[in-house]
Amino acid sequence: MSGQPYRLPANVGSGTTGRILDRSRRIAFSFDGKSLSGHPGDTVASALFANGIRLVGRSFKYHRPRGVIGSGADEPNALISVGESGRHEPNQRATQVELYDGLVSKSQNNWPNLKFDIGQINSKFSRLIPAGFYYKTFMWPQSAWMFYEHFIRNAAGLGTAASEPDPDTYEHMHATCDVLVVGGGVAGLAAAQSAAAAGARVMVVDECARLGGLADSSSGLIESSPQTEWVQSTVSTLAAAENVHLMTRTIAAGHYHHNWCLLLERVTDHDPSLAIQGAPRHRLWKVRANQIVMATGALERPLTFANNDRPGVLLASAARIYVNRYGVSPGRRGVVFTNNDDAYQTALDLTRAGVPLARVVDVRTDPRGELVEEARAAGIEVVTGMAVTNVDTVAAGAKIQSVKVAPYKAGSRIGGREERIECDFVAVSGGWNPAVHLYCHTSGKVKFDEDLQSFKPDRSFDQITPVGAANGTYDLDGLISEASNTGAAVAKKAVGSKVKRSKSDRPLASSPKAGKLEPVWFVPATGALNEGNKHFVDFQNDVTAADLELAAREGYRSVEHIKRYTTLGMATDQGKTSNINALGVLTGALQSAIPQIGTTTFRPPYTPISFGAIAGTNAGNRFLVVRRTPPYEWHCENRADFEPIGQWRRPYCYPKPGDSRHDAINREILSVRNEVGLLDASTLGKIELKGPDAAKLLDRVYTNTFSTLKVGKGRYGLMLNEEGFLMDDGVTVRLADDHFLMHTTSGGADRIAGWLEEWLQTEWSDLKVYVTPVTEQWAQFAIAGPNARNVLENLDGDIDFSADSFEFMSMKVGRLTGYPVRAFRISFSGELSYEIATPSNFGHSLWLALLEAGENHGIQAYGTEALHVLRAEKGFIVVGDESDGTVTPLDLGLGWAVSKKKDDYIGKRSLERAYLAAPKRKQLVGLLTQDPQEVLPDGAYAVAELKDKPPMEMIGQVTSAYWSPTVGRSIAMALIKDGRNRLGDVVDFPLDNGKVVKATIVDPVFYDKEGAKQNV
Amino acid sequence: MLMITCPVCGAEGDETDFHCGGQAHISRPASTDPHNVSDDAQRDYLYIRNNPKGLHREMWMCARGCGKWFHAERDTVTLEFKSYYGITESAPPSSSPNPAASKTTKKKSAGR
Amino acid sequence: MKRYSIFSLARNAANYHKDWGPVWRSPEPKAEYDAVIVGAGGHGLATAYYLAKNHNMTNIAVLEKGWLGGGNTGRNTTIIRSNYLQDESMAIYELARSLYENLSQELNYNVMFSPRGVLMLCQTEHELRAFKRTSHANRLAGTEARMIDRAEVKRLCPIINDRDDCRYPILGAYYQPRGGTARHDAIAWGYARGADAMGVDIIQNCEVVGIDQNAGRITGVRTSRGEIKTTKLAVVVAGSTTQLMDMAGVRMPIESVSLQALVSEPIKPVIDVVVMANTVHGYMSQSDKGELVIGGGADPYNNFSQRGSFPAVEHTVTALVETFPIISRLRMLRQWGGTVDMTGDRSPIISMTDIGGLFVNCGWGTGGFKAIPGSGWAFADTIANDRPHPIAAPFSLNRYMIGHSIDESVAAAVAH
Amino acid sequence: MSDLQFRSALSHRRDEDLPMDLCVSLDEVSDRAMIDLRGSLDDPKFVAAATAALGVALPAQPRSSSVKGDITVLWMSVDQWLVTTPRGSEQALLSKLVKRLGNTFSFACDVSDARTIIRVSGGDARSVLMKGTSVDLQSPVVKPGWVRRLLFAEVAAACQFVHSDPDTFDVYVFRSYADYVWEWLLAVARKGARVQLYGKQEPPLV
Repeated sequence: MSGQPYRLPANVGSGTTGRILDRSRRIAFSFDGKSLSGHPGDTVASALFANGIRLVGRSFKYHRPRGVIGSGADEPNALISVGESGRHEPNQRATQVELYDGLVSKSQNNWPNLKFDIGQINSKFSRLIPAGFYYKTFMWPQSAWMFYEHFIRNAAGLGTAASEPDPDTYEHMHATCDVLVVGGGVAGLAAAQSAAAAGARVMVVDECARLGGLADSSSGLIESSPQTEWVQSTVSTLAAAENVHLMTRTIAAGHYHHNWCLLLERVTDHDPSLAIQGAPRHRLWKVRANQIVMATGALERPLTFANNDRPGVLLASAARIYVNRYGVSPGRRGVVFTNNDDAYQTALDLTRAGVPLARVVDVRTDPRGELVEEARAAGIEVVTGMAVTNVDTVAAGAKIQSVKVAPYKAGSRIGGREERIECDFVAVSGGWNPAVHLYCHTSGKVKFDEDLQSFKPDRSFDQITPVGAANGTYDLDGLISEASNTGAAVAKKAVGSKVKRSKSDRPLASSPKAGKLEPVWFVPATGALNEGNKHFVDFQNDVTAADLELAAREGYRSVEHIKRYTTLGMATDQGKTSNINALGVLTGALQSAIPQIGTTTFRPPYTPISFGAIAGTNAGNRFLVVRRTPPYEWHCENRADFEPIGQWRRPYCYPKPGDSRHDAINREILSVRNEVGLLDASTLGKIELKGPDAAKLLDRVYTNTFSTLKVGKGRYGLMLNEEGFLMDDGVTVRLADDHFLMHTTSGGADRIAGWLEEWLQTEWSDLKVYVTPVTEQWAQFAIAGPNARNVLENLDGDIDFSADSFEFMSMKVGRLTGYPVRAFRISFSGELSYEIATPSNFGHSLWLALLEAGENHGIQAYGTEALHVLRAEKGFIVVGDESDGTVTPLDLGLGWAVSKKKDDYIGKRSLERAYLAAPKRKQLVGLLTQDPQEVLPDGAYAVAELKDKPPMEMIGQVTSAYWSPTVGRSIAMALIKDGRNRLGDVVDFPLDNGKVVKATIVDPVFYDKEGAKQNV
Repeated sequence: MLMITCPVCGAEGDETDFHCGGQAHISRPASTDPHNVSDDAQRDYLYIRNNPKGLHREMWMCARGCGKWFHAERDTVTLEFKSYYGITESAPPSSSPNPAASKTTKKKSAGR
Repeated sequence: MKRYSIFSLARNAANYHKDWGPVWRSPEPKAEYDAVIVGAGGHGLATAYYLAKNHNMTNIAVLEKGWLGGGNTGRNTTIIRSNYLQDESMAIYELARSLYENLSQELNYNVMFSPRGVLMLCQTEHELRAFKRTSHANRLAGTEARMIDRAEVKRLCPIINDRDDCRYPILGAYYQPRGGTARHDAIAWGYARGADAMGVDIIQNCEVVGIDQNAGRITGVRTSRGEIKTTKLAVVVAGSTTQLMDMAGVRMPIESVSLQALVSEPIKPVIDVVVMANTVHGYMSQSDKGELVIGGGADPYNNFSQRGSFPAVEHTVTALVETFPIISRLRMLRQWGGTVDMTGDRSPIISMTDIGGLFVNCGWGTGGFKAIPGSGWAFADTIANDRPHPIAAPFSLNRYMIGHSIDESVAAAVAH
Repeated sequence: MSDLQFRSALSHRRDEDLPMDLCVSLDEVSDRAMIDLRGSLDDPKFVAAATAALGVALPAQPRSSSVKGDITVLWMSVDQWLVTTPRGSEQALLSKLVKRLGNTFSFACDVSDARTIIRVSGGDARSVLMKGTSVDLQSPVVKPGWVRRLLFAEVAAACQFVHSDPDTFDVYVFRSYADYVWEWLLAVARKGARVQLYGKQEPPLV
């Protein structure tokens, strides 16, 4: 046992010492750089105990030395960081971290080291820093808060974040079950067994690596055998069943509305080597459960006495779990301090394992339960009507030397003779709190139970059924009966099973009869004053009984105020050990009973869950969907500089080697103006509408009229929302009398299709129109420039592209170099221009064919930025640039596209509202800067009158501004108040560098006003 | 997480499979009388909402199933769905509407 | 009111802090007040404070159904900024932000206003253009904020993912250096203490069950603790606005939805600034306690449950793991929901009504906390003078009639 | 047609070696053409015309499909079906449909290139797909012929259970999303990440 001085021999006493330990193997690990060893089965906490390490961390505020208190999820003190570099993870509960070979762990919140932490100085000044002290100070001088705060921030926090990105993966999993059993202890297994027998699909989850809960550390027999034997056989039966799924290392993190549960499965934390085979570190389960059985057990409460936070004070249940399960002794000599019978189990187990016990100190004057009698019979010294009042320590508070014990009477000061008992650990029990967290996440209400002196589910909430200790049922036979009946009943609810049950379908159990608990919320220290002795309630956040009393005294009387003022229950353990004790302390301070004080709301998750798991598979290159157009690989191969547009990635421009973005854009623009360019416009929204009322629908969704459009022709349309603001635009083509093809903006494709469906289904269900989005069916390319026709005519095909045959704003269907195409003669650049659509799987090939055909005509691919400049030169708007959701078509000078004849279209009535119909609104104009080289910044504002400094009245803003290589100067479009009446005026744009750009208001068409270029 | 069953196609799913379209039975004045819509009526149509604490009639769409819209009655406090009915059906009489909202608890489109 | 200072703290330490008295009284409601404010959240308490301080109205009461500061004031992610696009929004949020600057001194209660800087990332060309526009507008309105490039973003926030090859590379950010955070509970507590000291009755656990009016004017309220007469009634009850205004027969352009938020476990400082990433939908800052404070989206349906739900949280956390890769192994400690009132244009309502003496302040949606001082200031002035304060005027109910929406979502998908 | 260069959505990944440690097999099915068919089951003329043109009845039951010869008809909505047919035969079938449907209120639209089909096959196919969708693929209703539109990996998709032994699903995704979904499947389908939900299992430790 060398190196593990506190390891107990195997199978002492009742034969369970170190039950789960594989003593044949040793595991090496480190803590704060020190090499240590443990065994498979150990947690870091049990291994540290075995190695005699009691000081494991420093508290949040006072930096007091702290040791392990618990054995599971409720641990407030033993927070460590585990792993290195990208795998470094802070704030892990040592009680739940399973040991693996090479595990590196470190203590937290101390500097330079755990033993000589400089932060301990806070403890010396603790009187100056009671609850809420920061609200009262650090206010002078006014500018200094950031200075103080810097130090406060550095002192706060617990562990540190990783320095590198996380190399591990995560994933999600969905599941549906009839019955979800949360908790794999005796109650959970009994419920699962009867639910499965009734034919339900059952999932059982437990946060531990093993099932069985406290079966190995509780008294009582099932079918006359130790509980673990029944657990073993039940688990085997359930594992063999087709309709059962058992999960360990999985917490039920949250319960949400409609019985939707979030589970976190820790897949590789206990064995990181699994990741090499592709296992995710964590798997987040989203479970739809028809019924939930909550068998989450109970959490033991500590007792509130002076210096109850010293390393060596631990929960009574934890003490026996360390002995029974891990074969380690919590110390050399202990005292058990209790107000209930359960802690006697600890006294018995410790004594059986040969751990010396000085005394059981029981506040009750006449405890009479069966375990008490058993302990007395075993020769354990029990003192009654007494309490542990204080703890004496050495090693700067890190090691217990003795405790003080004195006669205790609730509500009065400690009097009488005080005794010192030498010991180095104290196992405490203040009773048990049902773990109702999950029950409360959604809407479950709890009620106060006088016997338990705690809250338990009030059962009025039918989505989750609590059983066993979680329901306040502790007697073993009653617990099994309740769980077993519940399992069958909820299975019946879920699957309507008709399986008959009899009483003999459940195992019979027996357990010692327990005596009554006596509530103890505060044990005063001896002497004249309690002051100066800290009685901790919330260990992790260093909230003492005095802090709670101070909050109450200052008028923070609502339990939520007290919680927020003192930070009670807001630490990483979310108050699992502190909530009820705090309410108990407040009964004195507020002079009211616990049920009247009430409890705070439990929030998900039950224990913290990793952000990585929440993100799941959607990380790195799978973070968000990327949509690719058919010639995507060509764009990549040709050095496209992509930009994200919605979910799409589109080429912004195609820089050649040595090109800047600016060079590339200018080259692309000029190639369109002078020769020919090719644009991948596949992202353009395409929606087909068919049916006898298709034209009628279009007349209602567009501001202009489509019923008059001739077959084979297209028309530009504007779509408003019901508030009258411009929402989308595009060219719609009539394919047949009852058949149209609508083009939308790239970003609007899905939205507009959904919008049309909504109107058709919810408002105009009498209209006969089918709407089919076909964006993805077609690759679509714009071929624009004086040579566009030549390029197309270079290719074999049956479409006549000549000016006479193929008019502007018309479309033809045919073949081009063999590919089936829809050709549209439309122009967004003002040049001679066609858009060619072909089924997407031919898109890449047609793209290549067009480039090849255009090679001798100087063809170049152009990107979205050239597209934007080209259209701006022509004064064409882009929805989202010139409009921003507050702009009407009239503001944009598009009144010609707004019908005055139609009775109704979407947005028509809203356009008549006073503010929208007002004169002198901001109107779209062009701007020419006085210095032609000066390009106005995007979004720059014009002012009514220049002043030395702000504020200045703003009269409008630049919506688009570019260097136009075509006209050889800067151009801009802007929305300016009453702009159309101000043509020729010069307006001022004060910039952030102090410069003022002067620009003349002009018509927004900068190039080829007559439209000669596109009509050739 | 809301669990929803589409009354049109029977698909069951959670709220990520459906789309909430907000309050149901809002009448669109322009659809019925385009020449005579007051500013008040247009404001009510665009902005005024029932927003009850309790039973609420809504439009939902089976976004990942059949793509159809339907009506639902849902409690906005417990979030329970109380009933589903067709998108062209008027509100079921079984449940009591929010009294303050009675003037707009009409079908979204008159004449259906 | 006992003044707070390091000296008073030291003096009280000597006696183990036994001499501190209550920060506010727990008065019984009087039969009549000059004005009654319903709702003791930040906005209601600030309104009371400024009514007393700026307008000398001290015979007033604030009625609260539960406990003061228990609604969205205590549930939000504490971000303070004023870099809004529309003139009207800029004005009220900048008034609020500037009042925050010395609120601790004014209230003699440390509200921990911490102007650590707010960064709004630009992750698409469109977003970049939109924020450039906002920056020009803010500068000319006198709000201090500026565009910064990726290198400066990285300098201000070293944990940010600044790779070129990620899904939405950072193109820059819009940076408001004097934006930041404050301690949310302290805002409510500080205003409550200040108002109480001037004689305002803050009456907790007092639910309004009816509103009385006569001839088109307010005459009083009925409460769970009896009838109270008043001629001025101000409703400031985010999450219950519709219900309260229904009592007066005023229908509101409001829908209540649940906004989701969460915090991580506390860690040592990793991020000094507030970062908002609107393209991917997430924002994050770190509290003085060390928790990463994260805002999620709102659930897309009416919801009064005040409970956490998961889809919005998942969406946000996924975005933030991408934006700040080192948080992957940190953990969500706690999530919750708050009921927020959303208006048709997502901007607030500070308004008189058709009923004489009835005032309403609501509809702050996801952005109410940052506005508290400005909202209280302008609303108090409106109540005291029976006419809209110039900053409140654009936020009147009448704007829905004439179509004068104040829509902040127009330029970019700006989350609050 | 034969000399036209056809490139399916995932053709650029065809030459890639799949990782050896996948627990399912993944393939692109690119030889199916598709027609989106709209019409009302309440209109006997439409039903008769569609049935005659397709040679198989339209599946009226939600989430079902019908097959005859080369033609499969997937239920998409109460008034919408996705007809799949071997590539090359779609124009003839479409013409037949259009002719038969005549002036009934209906719409048949060639959408052959709008989607691609990813075939996921193997004993773990259900659980691999359930990593990306909340639909319960282990429900007994998921039998051969079962079809459902769903959200998979945050992408709108349709899923058809083709046959069991081994379990084989066809996942229909819009073309532009195909590469993303493929990547996503590669990430969750590794053997080390296998999930066995329900069924006999190794008993956990006690």
